[in-house]
Amino acid sequence: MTLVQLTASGLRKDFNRRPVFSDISFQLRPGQTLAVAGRNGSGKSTLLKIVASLLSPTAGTVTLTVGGNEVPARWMFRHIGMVAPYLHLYEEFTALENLSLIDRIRGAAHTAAEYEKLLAMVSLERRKHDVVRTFSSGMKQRLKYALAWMERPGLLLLDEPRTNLDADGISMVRSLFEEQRRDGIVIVATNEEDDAVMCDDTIEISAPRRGGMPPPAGEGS
Amino acid sequence: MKVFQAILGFWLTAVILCAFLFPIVPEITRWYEFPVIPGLEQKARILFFHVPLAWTSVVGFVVSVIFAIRYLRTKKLDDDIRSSSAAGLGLLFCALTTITGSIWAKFSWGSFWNWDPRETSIFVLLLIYGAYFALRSSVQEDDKKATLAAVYAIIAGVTMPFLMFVMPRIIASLHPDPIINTQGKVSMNGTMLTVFLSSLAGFTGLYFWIYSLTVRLARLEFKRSSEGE
Amino acid sequence: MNVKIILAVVVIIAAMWFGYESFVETNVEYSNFGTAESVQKKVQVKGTWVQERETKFDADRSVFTFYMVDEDGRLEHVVFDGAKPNNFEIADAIVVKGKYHDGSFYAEDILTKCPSKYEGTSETVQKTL
Amino acid sequence: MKKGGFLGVTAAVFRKDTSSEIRTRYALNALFLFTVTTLSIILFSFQSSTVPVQVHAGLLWVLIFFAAMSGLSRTFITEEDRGTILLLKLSTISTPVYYGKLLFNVLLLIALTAILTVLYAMVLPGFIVLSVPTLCISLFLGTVGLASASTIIGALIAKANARGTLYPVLSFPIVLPLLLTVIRATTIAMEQEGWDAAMDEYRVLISYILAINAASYLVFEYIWKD
Repeated sequence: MTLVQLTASGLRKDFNRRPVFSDISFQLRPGQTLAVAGRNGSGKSTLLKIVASLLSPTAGTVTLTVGGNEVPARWMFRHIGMVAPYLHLYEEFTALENLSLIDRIRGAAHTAAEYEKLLAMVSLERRKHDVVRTFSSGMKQRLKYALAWMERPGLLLLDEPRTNLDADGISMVRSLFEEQRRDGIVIVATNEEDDAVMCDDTIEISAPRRGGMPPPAGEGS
Repeated sequence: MKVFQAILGFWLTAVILCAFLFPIVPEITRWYEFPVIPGLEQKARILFFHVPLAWTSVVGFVVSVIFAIRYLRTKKLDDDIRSSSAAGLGLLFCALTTITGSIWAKFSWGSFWNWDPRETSIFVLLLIYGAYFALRSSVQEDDKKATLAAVYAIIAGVTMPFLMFVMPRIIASLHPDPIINTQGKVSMNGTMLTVFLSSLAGFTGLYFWIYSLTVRLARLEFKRSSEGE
Repeated sequence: MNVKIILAVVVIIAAMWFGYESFVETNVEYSNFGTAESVQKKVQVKGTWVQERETKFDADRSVFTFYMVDEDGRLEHVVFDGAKPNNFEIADAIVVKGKYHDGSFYAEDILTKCPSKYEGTSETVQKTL
Repeated sequence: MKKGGFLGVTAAVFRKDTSSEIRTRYALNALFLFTVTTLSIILFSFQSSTVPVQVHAGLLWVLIFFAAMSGLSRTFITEEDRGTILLLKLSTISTPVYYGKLLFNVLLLIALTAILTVLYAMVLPGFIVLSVPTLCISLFLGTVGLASASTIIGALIAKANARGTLYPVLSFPIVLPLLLTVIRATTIAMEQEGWDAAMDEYRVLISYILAINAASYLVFEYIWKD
């Protein structure tokens, strides 16, 4: 994995000209973790999507540098791993196929042994040949972790990290989190006190106006 | 702006009066007389309205595509306002062209609609405008609406010329050769040409005047809805 | 990025030119009376009215008949089930749509091409009349 | 193909779409049912009456056009509906996704057109072709053009609501020049011998394909983002 540095400055996002949030700035270096807190609909997921360059901000910039060189927005995905409720897997494929197909689309080629290792890490090795449609929501969540972790991203974005997970799953997330914070960056969007306290820093986002924004259609909280 | 409005109003009034009132005579002796066009006679006067309308509907499309391209580059919603306003006016003028053309066709060719290449082209332009607004109304979010509409306008702008040169091979055109044709020859009586060109200029002016009003109105509505509630 | 845009725009313009060229090279396709006679299907024939030959309208049966020369110079008798169209006499060209059988062309539709000259000099009038 | 190279990623997207289609048969089922029902309606309505050549050419392309509309928009719509588009966005850039899906659509439509034409010729004896090469070239070029237009319109539609009604509305004015030209080329194949009788039509079709793909290449990036 590569050492990355993330700078967000003056981020603002409007939906239909109504501000969701405004003026969010932060800077993260390797080893730093950040929690994003806020009520439902305050735009936590939106912020995460902007950081991942899946959405463009109305104003402000997100800069990701790798070894001092700025990464163009369209190539940022190479350094990002993301787990989120609105991120869905290909349900008609098996766990193993999801890993290998996405791996190829990313232009990488991990070995079968590496896939096995990832699946073992998220305790799905025994179901690797089952199609994802038959998985429970917790198992799907685990597979998303395997996908996010595959490239050992410099920046890990977790939206509601413990959604649908059992105690085992939560401890797996914790160990991933600790592993990532050794030399990478983690941003967690959460409603849970427990998740927030793990992080070095917390930013609280709220709509700039009275009466919070309704979330845009199809958004997670 | 006030001066421009006054000139435009005067200009168009003059054009309309000339177009309707100049007598059509077999032998021209005075500067204000139109020659008899065999087969058209009094109907020739529609020329002064139909062609400028067709011209402005194409201008509307081109302006819309130009601002669509600009929107994709700048991502400023103001460019989208300009693009969609131009398209809205283009749609209006396109509909008027279709109607005036169809009436002319009835009296010259014998039927309101014959799928003549020109008729088909203007009809497809009408469809494109319709599709453009159907697409806009099916997207709620401003940025997305603007982007998708811009993309569609550009794709349509690329394929539209194909229709214009494919159609005449499918069905022969009865439509007169374009007034402004490739040979650079203008076969028109001097007085008629003067009125015609004045009308063309007047309608273009009218287009841009209404266009500036529509843009201003759209901007105000935009501002109100951003401040609303 | 800019190189890509320029390249794509060049491709678009070149493609349009390539398509347009192929259009300019070929003429508009009309059938003539020769093919109309052989194919037995509905065709469009463009030509001009021959005023020297008999042109009449049978009011009882509402049938209009006249003679027309196609672009290859072939003269045929045309039968149209309907009244004489507007502008028939002064049209630059006439397009008849229909089928050929038993020595006559039976038109279902007659279209008159309107003049594209707006000069109205006596010369033009003479030519079209 | 180098690791992460453009062609490699395009092939990976194509592979993903192909295996997905084989598993789910979203498009294939729709296309199959469409073909069977429309062909039988045509067959019943024509019975034994003879139909002019142009009607056959037109009818065949009406079939292909509507089949393309019912099947080809799915590649982008399923990604959007199932929320897997984010997974793709986190995995690669816009261009290989576009070309992977274009390739998938082109091959799917070529296969469909081939089957449809053979079936059509089998059940309707009036469909007599004088120049098979002209027919094949016309079908091929027309199919590629239709798939290109359908892909970019499908990408647009996937982002909008009311897709079912919007798709034909948006695509008809775009593909009309293509359809008119290819119907002419098909008619020529039925009436004249020699593969080059429809040379001008080929030229128009090729230029259409080039122009729409160049334009799609330019604009897809903007649909992809957001």
